[in-house]
This record gives sequence, structure tokens and C-alpha cells, in this order.
Amino acid sequence: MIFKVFKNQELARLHELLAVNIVVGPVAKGNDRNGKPLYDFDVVYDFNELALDYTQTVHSPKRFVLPYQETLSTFAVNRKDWEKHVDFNVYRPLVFFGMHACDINALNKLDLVLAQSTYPNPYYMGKRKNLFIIGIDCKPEPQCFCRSMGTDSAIHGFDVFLTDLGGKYFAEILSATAFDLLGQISCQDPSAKDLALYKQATNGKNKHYTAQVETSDLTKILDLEFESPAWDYWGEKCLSCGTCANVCPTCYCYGVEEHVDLDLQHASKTKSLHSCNLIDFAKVAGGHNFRPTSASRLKYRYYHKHRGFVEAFEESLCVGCGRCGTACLADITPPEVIASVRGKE
Amino acid sequence: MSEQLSYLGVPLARPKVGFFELSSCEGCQLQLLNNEATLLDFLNLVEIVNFREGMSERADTYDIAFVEGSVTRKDEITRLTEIRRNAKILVALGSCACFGGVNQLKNRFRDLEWVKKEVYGDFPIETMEVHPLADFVQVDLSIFGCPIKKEEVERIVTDLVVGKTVRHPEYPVCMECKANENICLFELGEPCLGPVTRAGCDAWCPSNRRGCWGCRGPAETANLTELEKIMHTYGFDSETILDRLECFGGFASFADTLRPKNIAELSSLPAQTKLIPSGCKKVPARRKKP
Amino acid sequence: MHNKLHFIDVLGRTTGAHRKQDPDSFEYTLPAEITSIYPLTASEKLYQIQIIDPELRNRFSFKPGQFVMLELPGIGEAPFSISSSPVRRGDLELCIRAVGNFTNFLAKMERGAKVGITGPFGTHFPLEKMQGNDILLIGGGLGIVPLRSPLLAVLENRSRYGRVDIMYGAKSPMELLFTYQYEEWRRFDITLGITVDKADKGWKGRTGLITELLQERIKQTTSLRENTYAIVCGPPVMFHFVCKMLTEAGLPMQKMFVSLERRMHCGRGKCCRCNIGSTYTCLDGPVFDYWSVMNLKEAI
Amino acid sequence: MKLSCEVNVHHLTRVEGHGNIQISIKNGVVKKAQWEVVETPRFFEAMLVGKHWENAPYICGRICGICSIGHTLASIRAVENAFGITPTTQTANLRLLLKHMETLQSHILHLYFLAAPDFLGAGSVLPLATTHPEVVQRALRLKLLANDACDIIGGRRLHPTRTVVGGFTMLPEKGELEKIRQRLLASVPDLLASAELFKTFAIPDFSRETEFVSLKGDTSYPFIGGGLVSTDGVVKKEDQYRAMTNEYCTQGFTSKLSKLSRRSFAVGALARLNNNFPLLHPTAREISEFLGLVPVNHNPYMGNVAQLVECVQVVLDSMRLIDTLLGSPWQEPRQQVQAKKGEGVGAVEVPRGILYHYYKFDTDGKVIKADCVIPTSQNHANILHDIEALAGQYAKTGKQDREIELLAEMLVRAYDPCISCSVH
Ligand SMILES: Cc1cc2nc3c(=O)[nH]c(=O)nc-3n(C[C@H](O)[C@H](O)[C@H](O)COP(=O)(O)OP(=O)(O)OC[C@H]3O[C@@H](n4cnc5c(N)ncnc54)[C@H](O)[C@@H]3O)c2cc1C
Ligand code: SF4
Ligand code: SF4
Ligand code: SF4
Repeated sequence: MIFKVFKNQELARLHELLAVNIVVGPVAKGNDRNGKPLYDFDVVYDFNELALDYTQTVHSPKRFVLPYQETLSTFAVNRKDWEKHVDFNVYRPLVFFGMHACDINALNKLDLVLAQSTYPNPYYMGKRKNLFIIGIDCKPEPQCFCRSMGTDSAIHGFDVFLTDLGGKYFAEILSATAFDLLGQISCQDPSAKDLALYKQATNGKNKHYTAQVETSDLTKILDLEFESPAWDYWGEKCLSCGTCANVCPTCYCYGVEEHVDLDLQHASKTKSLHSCNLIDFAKVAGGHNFRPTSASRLKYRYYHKHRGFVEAFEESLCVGCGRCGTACLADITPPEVIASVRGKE
Repeated sequence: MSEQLSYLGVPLARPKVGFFELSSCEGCQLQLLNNEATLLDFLNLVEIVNFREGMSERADTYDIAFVEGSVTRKDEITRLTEIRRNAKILVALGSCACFGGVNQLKNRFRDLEWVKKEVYGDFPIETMEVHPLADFVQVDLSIFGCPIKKEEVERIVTDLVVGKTVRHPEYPVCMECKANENICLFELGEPCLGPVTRAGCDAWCPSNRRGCWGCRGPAETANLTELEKIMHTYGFDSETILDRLECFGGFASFADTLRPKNIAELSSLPAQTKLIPSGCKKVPARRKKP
Repeated sequence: MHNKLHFIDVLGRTTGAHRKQDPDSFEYTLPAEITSIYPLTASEKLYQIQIIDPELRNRFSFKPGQFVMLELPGIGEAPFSISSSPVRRGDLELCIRAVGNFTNFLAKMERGAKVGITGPFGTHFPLEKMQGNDILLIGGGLGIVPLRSPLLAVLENRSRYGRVDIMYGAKSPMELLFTYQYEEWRRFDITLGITVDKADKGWKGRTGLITELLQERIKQTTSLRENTYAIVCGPPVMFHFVCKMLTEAGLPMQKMFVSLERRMHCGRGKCCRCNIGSTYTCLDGPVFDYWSVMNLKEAI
Repeated sequence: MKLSCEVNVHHLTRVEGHGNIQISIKNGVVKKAQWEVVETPRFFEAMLVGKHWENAPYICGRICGICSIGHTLASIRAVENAFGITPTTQTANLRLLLKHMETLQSHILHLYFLAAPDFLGAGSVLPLATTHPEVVQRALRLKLLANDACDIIGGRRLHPTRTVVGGFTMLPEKGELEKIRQRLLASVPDLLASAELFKTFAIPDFSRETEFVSLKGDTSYPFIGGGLVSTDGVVKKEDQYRAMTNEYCTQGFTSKLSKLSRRSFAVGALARLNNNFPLLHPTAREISEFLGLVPVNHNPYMGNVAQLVECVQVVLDSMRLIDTLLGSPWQEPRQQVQAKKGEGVGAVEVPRGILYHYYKFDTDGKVIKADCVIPTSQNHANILHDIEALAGQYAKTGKQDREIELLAEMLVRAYDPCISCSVH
């Protein structure tokens, strides 16, 4: 990895250089009812709109690679005959300006299943490979447990990662494109003092975590606690609303629907992100539901993330961003759920 | 217009369709005229044989009868029964037809005489407790919403024509709300019934920054007890919750359980208005298959 | 320097957003034609389906137990087990019960209709491993459909296997599938036991549960341990009982194979709808050995 | 010559709601000429009692599916008047724009889908799709424009979601408004073509001296709030609406009826135009004159023409409003609302005439009394008397039953009555 430092004001220049492309980044979205600022990712036209000191966005960046709804194909129907048209809906590169480590790691996890396993998903891959990602460091929020999940820092999956050293940015450069780009702004090699500051910054971050999840032997514990009453406790609270999966940067389950157009000459096939917490998730023809209770569905979400995915890819499908817990109106948070399943009330 | 319809080589019948209204604002029917861009395709797909709001011709047999509005008078029961007899498929169109709609708010009052007097003074106008269609006839298909969503109706009609089973989303509005990337209204300090209301409207209200009032009725999994707790956690009183839950009649039975707790709070009312747990109550076994 | 980022054409497209038709691609559907339709019962029909492009048709091969996704524009896409012999080239046989949107519409279609076909997907019954052994093929209800493919494969190479027992149970005689083929199968030195839950007037065969048939079979041998394999297809309750009985009779769990059914939207391990715990029915299944199934939470 | 006639229209079609017409003429003498309203009442005024103020616009907007925007706005205005809230200029402009677009969509719907088939000799708009495709396409284009604009401003074309007491929950995007402006401009030729089309229609020659009631504009053609006026010279303030409507009940009507200086009065596009002609945009005025409509016109069939003139008026005025809105940065969409004890009236000119909502609140902001007076209920008595006069005029002409029936039906339709909303 190549390291550089540059003055904070150079960042605007970097944005300017990249602004010939579509730039997406964190922007302020007003305040919540307690006056706490809210942020979300959006297309940015002006550097000043970027809120790089953002805490956490309400929604994850996944929609830029996995839209909530996407047309997979369309059909032209002509009497008996028909033709299928496939469009992967990728047309142009996208610059992501200011992504936290957890979200970068989330994309890396999605890659495992969507880009690197059998039948890579081209709709995803095309968008993913056309992202230029500028990572940025963060301060842990009360809901963050990324450290427990080992996703508090990003090792790959970005082009350049910036850490604010106070007045200066420390840049880890991972791609040649990023290297060329930084060549166009005023950059230096880090001094010994910069390195010291960088280490101080990372060490400082570690002190701020308040939430945590104990992951040791979690797969086994989940197996053992399949019948745990804890699931019923949470199941009773769960609204089966799917909010958790929607805000989660790694949930990718979906459903496919096909529709005939009013004119009977066209049809389309659309995919919408689904959630395993929804009642119809595992319903099959004839009405049999493999997971009829909200407890079984909620449990399934944890099994997929913390057990199944680990079994298949040797890492968990959760990055510990805590968004699902924050968004859940019933206040169901992974640290609490997992602690209760482990029997640590 | 009358060319035989077919899809993928399978011949399809063009259904004869009639639109009817009982007590309603006629908005749901209007929504069908409101689909300017696709109106002509729609008209090609079905044969409209009865649509009082839009045409003079009438016919007495139809494959699909869309019935809007709720039942609030005896003569409407007769009309409804007749429509049922003539129709192969009877569709309850909109929340009034499905649950009683806003009309059933009248049922909050024990004293129907007081209600009549409040509006018409000493002039007697016949009325009765408000009921959804299903209290009197078999309803084959419900289209929820106040108002209905035209895209949804078009999809449903296309599905009926090609013979697909009409499926409503079973999950709640929050799902669609999140997909629209809204910031949850609870976070912004406003109450919302999204977590318990059946989706399918594409989070119409929350996307316009307006809390959901539950016009589409309960989702398959509506966890109302938890919602009540959440509402209180976020600082909304029982009345705010009740206002929304009882507005369209879809949550009548749950609203009933809230209401007794509430009568005390509502004691500032004129003496005549005794509030009772009601909503749309089911009438005993008048339901008959045609 | 120009900072407009280059569009990376990961998908190997040359121009435009539409991808060249490529049979290996994700959403690609092979156009196929329904060449004949045989009604089997009131709700099941056997469809013979031929891939239209001769070259693609020749390239298509599968193993018994695998399934394909069938697609009809705007109507839907659904998984179906291939029911024909893997040796049979040129067309596929699918036996399909009309239960929902897709299957009901399909039931209305006629010969010559065009459907889309993708696959084959999933795991298969390891017939190679079974060579030289006795085989129990046990099917309940629609379970005979996925069973028919390994059955035909075994019959075609009859000499390579030891004793072959087929046990098949349906609710009523009206619901028995492939009745016209029983005599043909019997010619191959096999034992074919058929039972129905409820007899009707004309029924001269057995009445009772399939487990009774199996019990009789088990009694004939002291142990199933040494050289027997079992393939069990049917509703979860049925294979649960059958497999338990076989286990008690000494058949090791790894020598029993079942085919599971789940909701599927992609068939490619992406939609998660068919997951059981961590296991994708579409990628890791539908064929599992019973040992794996026992280790899957909520499989049965 | 046949001098007897029986007309019996049960559930008149191509109007909103349920009404019957009965005319019986024996040997040139009118025995019976009746307009009956048989809609089932829904008792909105009672429903509201005991409800928190925030329910009022939400529930009352649902009185009517065609002018839900008008009802919502009138309701909001009544609440705001009761609480002493004055909308910001931005809110007022947006509301008026929204109102205009509702007027446009409703008038177009009435003119083309409900009224035009009579003049073109068709039973409905359906056959016109084949015989007069360009007419239907034009109507759809105009309606789509108006409806899209309602979606953008009010959140939805029917039962708007963004309109609340205090302002709006959310503001439209400026780019979207800009697009609407362009489409409005592009719609002018369609409006002119509509004027040409209606010029060709034979408007029945019938006239009956009538009192017309509407809002009175000061500087602009009125739609939301202001003074009340009648052609007979009555002038009242908004909150004196009861003295203007004088509602009463009668047999054969599930709707209430109204009267002022005479036995009945009329509201609606014709009334607005008769009272505010000089305030029309010059172009709208020109078109009015081109179509032979100058005040005070007493032919109820001219209601259709008045609607068409108003279409021109609202389109031109909407462009002005959008320019104003685009000319300044967005302000806060919504004001704080503080409930208090009191009463308030909101008068709004909806497509079919003047609409009043009135509420009385207790200290908690709960409704103690509600009253909504809907345009069609104000028109019913006038329709009835028009039908009597019509029957009288044609009693001795020897017209066929069907001809008289059609004239009577067209007369009622010219009022574009919204019966379901009059019986609310
Ligand atoms: C591996 C596998 C092999 C199968 N083989 C056969 C076979 O050989 N013959 C046969 O008749 N049926 C078979 N099925 C079941 C068949 O797929 C369903 O009956 C079919 O999906 C119903 O689709 P539908 O549109 O008619 O029903 P609907 O109920 O309208 O289904 C709507 C959608 O739900 C999903 N779905 C519903 N039920 C199922 C289900 N049981 N399995 C998977 N997805 C479902 C599908 O995506 C379908 O498109 C098999 C299923 C699986 C998983
Ligand atoms: S866990 Fe929370 S967010 Fe997720 S489905 Fe349940 S209630 Fe909704
Ligand atoms: S499961 Fe929750 S904490 Fe984990 S990645 Fe998803 S949203 Fe974040
Ligand atoms: S605003 Fe309403 S619908 Fe949207 S997420 Fe929140 S509760 Fe659910």
C-alpha cells in the first residue's frame, strides 16, 4: 500500500477533479426529533454539500449496487412468440466520496456471494466494479459494534482511504487510478510525525466502542440454542416489517415478480429486495410456510448472518454498523439478541 | 375493439366489467379515469358495460363487478345482493367497500338518532350502522386503499384477464417506505401506522412525509400490541393512536380494545355522544353464496 | 489529464447496454418448445420440451435429480425436476402439477407453445457410487417425478446394479402417476410395490401407507447396511418417517438421498429464498444425503 | 302533435352520485317536474365530533373524490381561521396552484367525459375514442397535465397527502414545477382547440332569471377565501356564510337545500364568472366573449362554457404562480400549529361552486361542532326550479319524450352536480 498525506483544503480539489463523474456521498438530511443530525447518501453536485464528518447514514450504500427494485428483463410478446431482453442496468462509473470502513467491508462481503461464487450476478458485478471508492475514517457511534465483527478497518475494496489527522488527511492508496488522481493535487509522503499521528488516531478510535457482540464460538452456540426461548421473546416484539434488512448494508435476499403489461404485448421481470423477516418469505405454492412465526423468521436472519454465512465463507455477514438496531422500532439490536441467546442477560 | 384477446397463444376472454357505488366519495372509480396514459389500453382489455359515473349505457350481466363504497342503508343491501347475483367475480373496491372506510367512523356513536339529529336536525333521514360489503355478500377479491392505487388496479385487472391469482403484499408498508429511502417518520417525531398496515401503495403517504393512517388495513403479521408500545415510547397518546387505527375500519377489532381506555379522556364531549367500542361489527350470518 | 473514469466492461459487452445472448449468462433463457403434452391425472401433465436451437440442444445435458427453471414471460418462473432419463437426448420430460400461477397457465398452453428454460441446476443422485449395490427407490405423491429420472437411468443400465426395489404410494388410485409405464418397468427385473392411502371401486392393488411396504421389504433382509442405497422423494413428513425406518434397519444416513423443495426465485444461490440455515436448496441441493438433512435446522 | 310526455330517469348517469329526474306532461300541462336526490348520507359532520383538529382535513377531504383537494383546503382554512393562523405567501401560492390544477382536471373531466358525449350524440366517452380520437386524446392530455401537477404539489391527485394545517409536509422540487410550467404553456393550443370545439356545440336555448352566489375577488379571480357576493346584491363576510346559504331540509332529498333572496340560487363556474368577469385574465375574457358568454348570463347550460373559460383562466394564472414560486428560495414548508378554543370558517371555490367548512373547537382543539355546506346542495333547489321551467318551456312544443329527457339530463349535467358530496 502507498501512503500519502495532503492538506485538508486539497480535498475540494480532489472532488473537483472527480466531479466530471457522478459523485455520491454523505449529505445532511435535517435533524431527528431529538435534534440529532441525520445523514444519507445522495448524489452530490457541490463539494460543500458533502458532510464528511457524518456519523452514520440512515440507509446503507447498498442501493447503488443492489437497487431496491430492478428490472431484470423485459419481454416483447407477439402472439405465440416472444423475445426476452436482458439489461444489466450498468452504464457509467460512480464515485463514492466518503464511505466508512464498515460499509466498504459490507461491499466486500456482498462480493463473496454475488460476485465470487457460482453464478456471479452480473447486475451487481457491473455496478460494483464501476465504483470508485474514497473511504473515510469515522468515530464509533453508540450502536457500532464493527470492532467485534472485525470490520472496523478496511483492508481492501476501496481506491483510497482517508484518515483525518487534524489539518491533514492521511491517505492509503490502493488503486492506480487513485494514485494518478492524487498526483494531481498537492501531496507529500508522510513524515514520522504524520505516522505517529495516524497511529494515535487509530488507537483513539478503539476507546470509543460501547456496543459489542461476543463472536467466539457463535456458530456453535447458535446451533445449540436453536430452540432457545430468547427467539420467542424477540419474535414477539418483531413487527415483521423488514426494515432491518432494508437498511442493512449486507442483506441481499430478493424476490422476483413477473408482470404482463396492460397491452398484453409486453411483460417484465422485476426483482425487489425482500427480507427474511417478512411473512411470505418462505411460503410456497399451496400456502405452506416453512417459517410461519415471526420468531422463526427473526431467528433465521441471525442464522444466515452469523452462522450460515460463516460456514460458507468463513466470515459473518454482519459488519456491525448497528443500522438495523437503530432503525428497528421495536428496538431489536444484534448485540442484545446475541447476548440473550448466549444467555448473558 | 372486439378482436379475440390472447396471450402466448392462450386465448383469453375479455371480461365484461361493471362499476357500482354504494355510500362513498366515488374517488376510487375516479382513480380509474385518472389513468390517462393507459386508459385506452385498459379499455381494450376489458369491456365496460356499466359505469354510471362515466356512461349512459347499462347492462345487467357482467363478469366482474367492482363495487365501491360501504353499506349504510337497507336499499343498498338489496342493490348489493342484486349485483352479487349478476356478477361472476365481485370486487370490493377501496377501503369503504373492504372495511367500511371513513364512513364507519359514525359507528363510534352508540346513539344513531343523535347522529341523524346532529346533521339533519328534525328531518329524519334513514341510515344504519355502516358495514363493509363482506358483511352481506361473498367478496371474491378486495382492492384496498383510500384511494385505491390505479397501477395496482391495472395490475390486478391484467392478472385477472390472464388468469393469475391476485396476490396482495402480506408485509407492512415499512418495507416499501424503506425502499423509497425515506427517513422513518417516527425518527422525525410523527406517528405512523406503516409497521402494521398492508403494503402495496408503495408507501404513498410516508413518501410524502405524511404518517400512514392504515387505509389498506392490517398486514398479515400486524403486531399491534408492539405498535402501541412503540407509539407510547415515541410520545404519542392513546388518542393519536386511536384516531389513526379507527379511521378506515381495517383495524376495527383492535381499535375496540383501545377505545374503553379512552372514553375517560374524551369526556369533554357533548352529553349525547356516548362512545362505544364499535368499528364495523359483523352482522350474523346474512352472508350467502349467490 | 482527463479524470472521467473509464467504464469497466466487466461483463464483456461491446456496445450498448443489451448484452449479447449468451447461454452461460445469468438471466439467459433458452427458448424451447413444448413438443407434446400427456395428461396423467386431473392436475398433472407430462410435458416434453425441446430446446429450439439444435446446437444448444445438443450441448444440454443433466444428471438425474437436477432441476430446470421454466419461464413464461410475465407469468413467472418456477423450478421443476427433470423427470426423463439422462440418456434421452433431444428433449426433456417434466411432470408438472397445476397449483399456482405459472403451472395453471402452463396447463392451458398447447403443443408448439414457446417456453424459456434455464439450467440444469442443483445436485444429483450419485448413481455412479451406487453401482454394484442394491437400490431402494421410494416415492410418495409427486415425489415419483424426481425419482423417475434415476429410475430410468438405473433401468437403462440394469446390469450394473443389484436388487432394485421401487415403492410408490399415492393418496388414491386416481392420483397415481405414470401408470402406463409400470408394466414396462417390471420387465427389468425389479420389484414394483404400489400402494394407495384410499382405494376406490376399481382398485385391486394394495391399500395402506408406504411405510408398510417398506417394513415388508426390510423384513426380507437382515441388514441393509452392506450394499444398499436409498433414494427417497416425497413430502417432508413421508421421507422423515421412511428415513427413520431405514436408519433403524441399519442403513447409514449417508446412503439415503432425498430431494427437498423450497421456494425459489433464482435457482442460482442469490435470492436466499430456498435457504435452510446456510444451505441453498438450489446450489447445495435439491438432492441431499440424509445425514446433511439431519444436520440442517428446519429441513423437515 | 304529441303534447304529453313521461320522463323518468332513475340514477342519472355521467354525474357523480345518485339522482332521479321525473317529468310528467299531460296535454301540454306540466303535472310533475322533479329532481330527486337519493344519495345515501354519510354524516361527516357527526363523525368529526370529539375528534382532534388534525383529523378534520384528513377525514373531510374524503367527502368527495372529485374535489378532495378543495375539501381539504377548505377544511384546513377553517381550522387555521379558528386558530388564528395566516398561511405564509409561499403556502398560499402553492395552495392556489394546487386548487387551480384541481379545477382544471375536474372541468376537463366534466367537459369532455361527462358533457361532450351529449353534444356529440354518444352515450359515453368510450365510442368517442374511435369516432373522435383527437378529442379524446386532447382531453387525456389536459387531464394528465392537471393530475400530474396535483401529484407534484399535493402528493397525490386524489385525497392529497402533503396538505396539512400550517402548510405542507413537503415541498415540490423546483425542477418539477418548471416542467409543469412548460407543459402548461404547451397546453394553450389544446385549450384553444377546446374552445373551437365547444363553439360548434348547439347550446340549448333556455334561460331563467337566477341569483348567482360566489366569492368576490378584490384584485384577482377568486378561489380561496374572501368576501361572499350575489348577483342580487347581497354581500357578506366569509364567516357569515350561514346567512348566505340558509340551509333547510325537505322531502325527496337526502341533501339539504339552500335559498337566499329568491326561492333558490346557483353557484359554480357560471356564478363565479357572472360575479367576477372583469377579474378574468384578458385572454380568458376574450374566449368567454368568443363563446358568447358575458355577464350576467342566465342560461344554466352555459355552465359548460364558463368551465371552459375557467380552464383558460387557471392555466394562465398557474404559470404566473409558478413564476412567483420559482423566483424565490423555498421557505419552511410548515408552520407550528397551536390549537385553541374557537370557531372558524373556510370558504373555497371548488369546481362546482362555493364550499364552506365550519368547525368549533374546545380548548384541547377537539371538534365540538362541524358544518360543511357543499356547492351541489346549494344548487339542488335551483336545478329543481330549472327543470320545472324547462318542462314548462317545452310542454307545448310537442317534443318527444327522449328529447325532453335528454334536455333535462343535459341541464342537470351542466351543473356538474356532485351529488355524493352534496349528501355527505
Ligand atoms: C427443486 C424443485 C423441483 C420441483 N419439481 C417439481 C416438479 O417436478 N413438478 C412439479 O409439479 N412441481 C415441482 N416443484 C414445485 C414447483 O416449483 C411449484 O409447484 C411451482 O413453483 C409453483 O409455481 P406457480 O407459479 O404455479 O405457483 P405460485 O404459488 O403461483 O408460485 C409463485 C412463485 O412462488 C414460488 N414458489 C411457490 N411454490 C414453490 C415451490 N414449491 N417451490 C419453489 N418455488 C415455489 C415460485 O417462485 C413461483 O414462481 C419443484 C420445486 C423445487 C424447488
Ligand atoms: S427486527 Fe425490527 S426492523 Fe427487523 S423486521 Fe423485526 S421489527 Fe422490523
Ligand atoms: S445486520 Fe445490522 S449491524 Fe449487521 S450489517 Fe446489517 S444493519 Fe449492520
Ligand atoms: S415512516 Fe412509517 S412506513 Fe416508513 S418506516 Fe417509518 S413507520 Fe414504517
